[in-house]
Amino acid sequence: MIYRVLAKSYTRTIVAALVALIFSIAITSIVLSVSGFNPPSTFQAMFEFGKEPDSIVNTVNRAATYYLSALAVAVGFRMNLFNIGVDGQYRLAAMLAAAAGGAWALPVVLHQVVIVVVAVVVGGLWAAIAAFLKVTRGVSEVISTIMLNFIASGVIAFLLNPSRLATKVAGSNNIGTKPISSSGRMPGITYPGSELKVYSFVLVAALAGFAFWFMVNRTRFGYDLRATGLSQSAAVASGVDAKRMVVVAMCMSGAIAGLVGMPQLLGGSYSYSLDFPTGIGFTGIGIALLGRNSPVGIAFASLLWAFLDQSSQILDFNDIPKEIVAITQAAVLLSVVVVYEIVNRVGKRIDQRHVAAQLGEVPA
Amino acid sequence: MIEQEVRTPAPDTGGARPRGATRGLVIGLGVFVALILLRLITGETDITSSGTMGATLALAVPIGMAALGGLWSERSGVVNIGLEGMMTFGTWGAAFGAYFSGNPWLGLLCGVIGGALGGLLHAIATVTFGVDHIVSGVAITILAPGVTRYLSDLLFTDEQGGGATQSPPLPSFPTWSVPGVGKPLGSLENHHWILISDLAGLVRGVLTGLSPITLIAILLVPASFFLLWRTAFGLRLRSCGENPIAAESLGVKVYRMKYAAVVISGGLAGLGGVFLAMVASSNYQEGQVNGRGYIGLAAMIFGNWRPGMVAGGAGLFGYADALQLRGGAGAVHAMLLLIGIGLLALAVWRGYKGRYVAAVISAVVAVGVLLWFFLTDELPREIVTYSPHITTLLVLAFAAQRLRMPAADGMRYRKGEGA
Amino acid sequence: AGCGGKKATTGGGSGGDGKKTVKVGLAYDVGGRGDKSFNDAAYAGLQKVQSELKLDVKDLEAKEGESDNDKIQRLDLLAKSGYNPVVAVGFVYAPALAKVAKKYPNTKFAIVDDNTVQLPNVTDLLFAEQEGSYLVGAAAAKKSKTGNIGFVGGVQTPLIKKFEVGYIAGAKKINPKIKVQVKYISQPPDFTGFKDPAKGKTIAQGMYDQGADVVYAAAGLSGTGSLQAATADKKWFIGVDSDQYKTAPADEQPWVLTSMLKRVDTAVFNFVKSVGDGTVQKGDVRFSLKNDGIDYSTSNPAALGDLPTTLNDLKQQIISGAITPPEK
Amino acid sequence: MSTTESATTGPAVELHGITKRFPGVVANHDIEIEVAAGTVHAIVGENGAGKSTLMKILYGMQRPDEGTIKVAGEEVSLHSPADAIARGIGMVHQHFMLADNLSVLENVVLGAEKLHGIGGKARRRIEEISRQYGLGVEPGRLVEQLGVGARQRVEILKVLYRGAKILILDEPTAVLVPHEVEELFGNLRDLKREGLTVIFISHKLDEVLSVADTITVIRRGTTVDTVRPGDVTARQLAELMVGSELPVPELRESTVTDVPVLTLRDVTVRDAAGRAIVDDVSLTIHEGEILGIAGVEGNGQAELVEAIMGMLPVDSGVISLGETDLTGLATRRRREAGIGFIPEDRHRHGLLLESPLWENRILGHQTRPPNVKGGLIDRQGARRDTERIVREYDVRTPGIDVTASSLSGGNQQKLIVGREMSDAPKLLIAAHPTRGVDVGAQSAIWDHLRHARADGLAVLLISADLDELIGMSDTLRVILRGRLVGEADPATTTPDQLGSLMTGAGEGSAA
Ligand SMILES: Nc1ncnc2c1ncn2[C@@H]1O[C@H](COP(=O)(O)OP(=O)(O)OP(=O)(O)O)[C@@H](O)[C@H]1O
Ligand SMILES: Nc1ncnc2c1ncn2[C@@H]1O[C@H](COP(=O)(O)OP(=O)(O)OP(=O)(O)O)[C@@H](O)[C@H]1O
Ligand SMILES: [Mg+2]
Ligand SMILES: [Mg+2]
Repeated sequence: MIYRVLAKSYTRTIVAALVALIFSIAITSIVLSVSGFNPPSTFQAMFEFGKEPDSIVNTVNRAATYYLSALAVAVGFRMNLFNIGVDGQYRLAAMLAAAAGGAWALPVVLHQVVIVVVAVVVGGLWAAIAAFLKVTRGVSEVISTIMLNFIASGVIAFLLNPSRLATKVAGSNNIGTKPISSSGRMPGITYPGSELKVYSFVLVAALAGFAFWFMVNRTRFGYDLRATGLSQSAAVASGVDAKRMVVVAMCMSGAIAGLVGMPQLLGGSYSYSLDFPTGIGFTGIGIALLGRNSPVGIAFASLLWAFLDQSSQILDFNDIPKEIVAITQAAVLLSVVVVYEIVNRVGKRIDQRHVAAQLGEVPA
Repeated sequence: MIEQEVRTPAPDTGGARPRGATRGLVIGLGVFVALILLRLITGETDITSSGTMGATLALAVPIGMAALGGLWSERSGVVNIGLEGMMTFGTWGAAFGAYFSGNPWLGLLCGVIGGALGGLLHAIATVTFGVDHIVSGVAITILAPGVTRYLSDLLFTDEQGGGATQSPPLPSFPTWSVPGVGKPLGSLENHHWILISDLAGLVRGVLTGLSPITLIAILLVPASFFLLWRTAFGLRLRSCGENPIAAESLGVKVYRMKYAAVVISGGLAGLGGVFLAMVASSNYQEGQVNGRGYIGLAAMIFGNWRPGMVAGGAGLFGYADALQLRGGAGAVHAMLLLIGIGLLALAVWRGYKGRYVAAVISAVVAVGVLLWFFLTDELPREIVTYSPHITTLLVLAFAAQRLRMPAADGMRYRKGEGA
Repeated sequence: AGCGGKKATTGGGSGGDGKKTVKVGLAYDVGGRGDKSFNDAAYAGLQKVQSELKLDVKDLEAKEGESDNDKIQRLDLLAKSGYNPVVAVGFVYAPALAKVAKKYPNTKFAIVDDNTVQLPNVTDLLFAEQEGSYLVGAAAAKKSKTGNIGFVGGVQTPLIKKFEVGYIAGAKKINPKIKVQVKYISQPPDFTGFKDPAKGKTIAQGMYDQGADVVYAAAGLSGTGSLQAATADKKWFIGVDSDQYKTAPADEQPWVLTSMLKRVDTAVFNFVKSVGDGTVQKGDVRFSLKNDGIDYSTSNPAALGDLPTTLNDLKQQIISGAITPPEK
Repeated sequence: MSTTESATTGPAVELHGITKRFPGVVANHDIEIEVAAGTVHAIVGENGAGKSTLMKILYGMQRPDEGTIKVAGEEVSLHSPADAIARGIGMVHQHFMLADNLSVLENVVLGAEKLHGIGGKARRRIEEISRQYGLGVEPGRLVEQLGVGARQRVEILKVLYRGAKILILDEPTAVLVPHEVEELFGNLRDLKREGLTVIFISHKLDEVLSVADTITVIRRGTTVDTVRPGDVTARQLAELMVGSELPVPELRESTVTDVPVLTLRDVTVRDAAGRAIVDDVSLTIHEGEILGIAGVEGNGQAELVEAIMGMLPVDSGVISLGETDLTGLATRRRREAGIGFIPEDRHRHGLLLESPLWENRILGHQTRPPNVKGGLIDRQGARRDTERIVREYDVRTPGIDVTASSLSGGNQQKLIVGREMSDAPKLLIAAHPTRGVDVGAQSAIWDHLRHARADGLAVLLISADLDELIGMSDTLRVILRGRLVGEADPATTTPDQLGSLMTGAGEGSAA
């Protein structure tokens, strides 16, 4: 019974996620009540607003970006490699990809492919710096990737200059790369009832999720990756080259990070300018943790996160600080790791007891 | 910090090393002499001016408090990358306490409590529930800006000068200078005499215009050393970071020690936050911490988990930042010379030690850096802004392998499940 | 809580016009209320709208690093909920406004610091910051005894560059040999330079140490740090956007020489008023010395002394076109 | 049941009806022991019988589910080691409980700072105790610089420093060389004379018989008998422990050929400080040969194995498998060349505890069928082969989808043995293949080794169990401080002779 429920790791994940969700809604309600707001009507307003067509489009678009970011983080997390540098990687990648896309006019498809490839390569190379430092110099990737985030800002600032890769937009105080011509853009998908378009890069994100799943669960490399995450010492003894794993996983993570800016770049802004979104890499960390580093879990987590971000917009109109959802998000995140830890421990104990019982080894 | 088992050469543990304090002093002196020489060669007087030294101190305090916080936590075996978030709680707490009471000291108290609460959360997650330390730290760093913005929106928007992203102006601490130091040293400094003026700059910069928080922060360094290395409490705490199972077997309450360490860690980070909100500026600002918690962690690693060295690390980053903010591209450009010569020396040393490949690599990089120095007059401003971060990376790349973190740092430890 | 605590309808309101009550919406740039300069000026305009025109207002804050979608959402919500007119503060709203304004042709929009959106229902509120900066540059040069002055920029964007260029030109007009130290706190896309008083302070301190005796900070909230440095060193400080003499603590006030006023408040108020009057102007509305949209403050006469004589003279020359301060 | 010799004092410790359950295991069940004051009381039992658990309960590290504990006649409730220490109980653990990066002084005073502080006074007290018992401990040294024997003495000093009246020693001799054991026993007798009570756990029955006053035997978590050393022989004691006839490791006829499989030429491995941990080792193992390596733990066996597996870089020398030079190859290439590996620490190096059995089947064999097809994992193939291993190696499990962590240690070990015997290895490295495994599993594993040997497998056997080594090896080599110092003929050598070789007492060759 309970054993059956907790036997499978995905059911454990679901149980943990549900408990955590309930817990964080409770926390949110308490915070709302203490601040003098009415929780049910707050949630109701969010829900009503969140299900409008425009909101749905925005939620999906947002979620696609989050999804890619979380996938990038998850590749590393799967082997206990902490790539905190997705943020810098995607920004630098998007900037250079935008510059490349704006500089050359290429035939349709080829144009998009070139832009995406540039992004992937740049993201991977930027991450490779951290991998290199870790493998050869023993520098913790946590610190090095954080520093590389800052340094990426410097590099972007250096390049995003009218005398280098940027152009000044006439009449505006913005600067950005030369807009990508229409051959390089990805047309959006119409959603009934909304004038907004769903980014077609959403499909690429889904594809990336599938590829991630396939890679982790079906390939030899994925097996090595998971083994390293579960027990580095056992993996090394089994013939996994730990240094090579670090380099490959880090570069792969960076390459996926390179995709993070693409939905926005190819489907919305067509240029990298001063107002290109930042901070998605950090959101990705939270979402990866929430989704337990699995592609399906991350999909749900990014939709939830995006939904909260989106639907909270209405709260300002009700004079409720919309940052309340940041509390919900953090609560869900912290509680999901804690609850998962507990569920897992209980599950394991039940497992052991079950095995012993089946084998009749437990003396009265 | 979390070092995966990628095999890197183990730290040298030879017994005949100078003791930490002496070693720190020697290094400090060496650096200072190098800076003096650099000033003479390049003529960039700002390299050792009192202004730079004062700014170094001001910029080093928050980093140093984060680093010291990290040290406390990691000495007990809990990795704390949530320092950034705890500092954020500190900045907000300071604003809350100081603004609503009108008393800066209550701001100090609330800021420290704010950070300590962040620490408590981290302790609950990692110690009681066995959550991975990095995971919990990241979660707290995500939590902090959300909570503080929510609270600001509730409490500060209707106050004059406040908003969702900032507090109204806060009452400030009095500042204090060692009497009789400012004037005479100032004139000495302006002569730009070798050593004397440099020393005058250093002393004057460090001894004038001090806020109480700066003083507290400075005192916390020896205090931490004393508490951790000279008291029974400290021994117990450190034993949890080295071998919690052994500690447990000797009756040490490991959970309690870890809780204490992580809460103190948060409190120290919170103090760094108080400094940012109330001394470095005069109000709470969203995003004020701006990565200083992470740089603090780097300073802690650089300082090999020892308070004196950690303070030195914070000083180094503070100095890099002061130089780039004040002197800008010119002074930082001068630093290239120092780096180049340093690398050249390293190359010679490695050659002498018979590590020829490493020597050649160092030599090539050194020549590159020196060429860069001689062929340019300035570094790109955009890059100079990030020189503290680049310094961090470089320093770690050259120092990380010689460092020794607490043996059980980052380990999940569960009571009664030991060997 | 939002401004004034007025209840507003949640989504689903019918598009824009036809309503009797006029409600004014305003969306801030990053930094938001309390930045003591640009956004605060917009807020001041809004407050005036509320108190003098007795209109309902709603102001919404932006989030650091948000995407265009968030901005679209914000403007869309305002328009959809019947706010008309809607003011977008800052050039970052341009792409978002282009989309939203098209969707709500009956809602009047205004955007500050941008004229890339050319639609019949969009008014572009533009400022000649270089003119005001020119004047305070001249003031700095006149006031300086050392022949050395400083400029602290918040973030190195083209907009802030305009302040720098105008300032230097004004200073050189008075003293061609003057030395101007220029420093920016952060580089785009890192916008923290507008809200890092600690760095504003360190940089200004560095400038004073290097011999400057007047520093002009076009750095949003970071300027408050620069003013602290000025007070500590007993040197001069020049504020930006709002009159910083008025928001400074009493002990710092004497060191605020003047402020370059960018009357976003006037712009916002006039725009709202014109919508009410039906005299709304589409396209570019330029604010400059000529129409008092740009000015310098004289709230610290003790510090200014006889400077206004010179400054007013220059001002007349600029208005008459005899002098054209450079923009870049 | 006679338990005391001095009728004047009551028992120092009484354990009644102690029961302790772990998930899936009952570690202790209705334990009854009385330990007389001023005696050395030995507790013996198989691996996993529950000895350590019982001692941890007595030391307050674990709480019994049922039962009572009396110390000096008074019923106590021990919530933590601190409680036990307060009652005068001290424990030296099976695995060292020392912080490497702290000094000896710090390790000793930790938790007992109230006694003499942490400064000069404590230092003097330590030097005093060290002198008194001839322990030769220097308080200022870092523990990581100490050898195994010295660490053991620090552990004992730790307990004495706290003024313990009741000492628990959990397998203190496992890592000691014989003369160190003798010294330790001398110390124990001194302690006893001063009225201290010693509870002593060991697998080495001759030691037990020589030093103990009373012996309690534990089997499968419960006390089966308490005897006096004069009344039993080692063999009888052993059979009490296992409850049946002992399985005997032995090889029948020789299958050794002259085809070399593994050849090591002058292999040297150095640690970071440049010391040779494996020093100039040369050896050859032929088809059908089991080569046993005897040595006290920590003399380079583990490093030798890691060097052969490619997990540790070799400083100089050549390792080859048949004609293939392995020296520069990665671990994976070496495994592919035909090396099977039963690691010493199965949890660290042999298993993914959180993964199902069939995924563990793939570990170390990620590149070979039936686990993979091309670059992809062949789930069906791996599952089918796991079923085979479970069947052929009698792994007791409800299925191949349970996680490895839910199996008992012995069954985990059988899974590993089965896995490493798959894919037709040419060479098997077996490090402590029967450690922590029950008697039945033990003989099964030996059978498998014998069969494989008959089929031409070459085996490098490393074990701390001298009977196993002597019984299962065709050739015996002795390792001491990283060097192969001697050779013994398993047909004629006795554990005693081997033991003295291992300690360097009789360097050279023994008959
Ligand atoms: N913390 C624990 N959790 C689960 N099971 C445990 C734990 N500790 C011990 N066990 C189980 O309890 C049983 C007794 O273990 P214990 O360590 O007491 O044996 P032992 O007699 O000391 O063996 P050895 O001779 O190998 O030291 C073993 O079967 C082991 O699996
Ligand atoms: N914390 C634990 N959780 C689950 N099972 C455990 C735990 N600790 C020990 N065990 C089980 O107990 C068995 C024996 O544990 P023990 O610590 O005595 O190691 P061992 O393999 O017997 O080594 P040694 O012979 O050196 O004592 C292990 O194989 C494992 O199955
Ligand atoms: Mg055991
Ligand atoms: Mg044991």
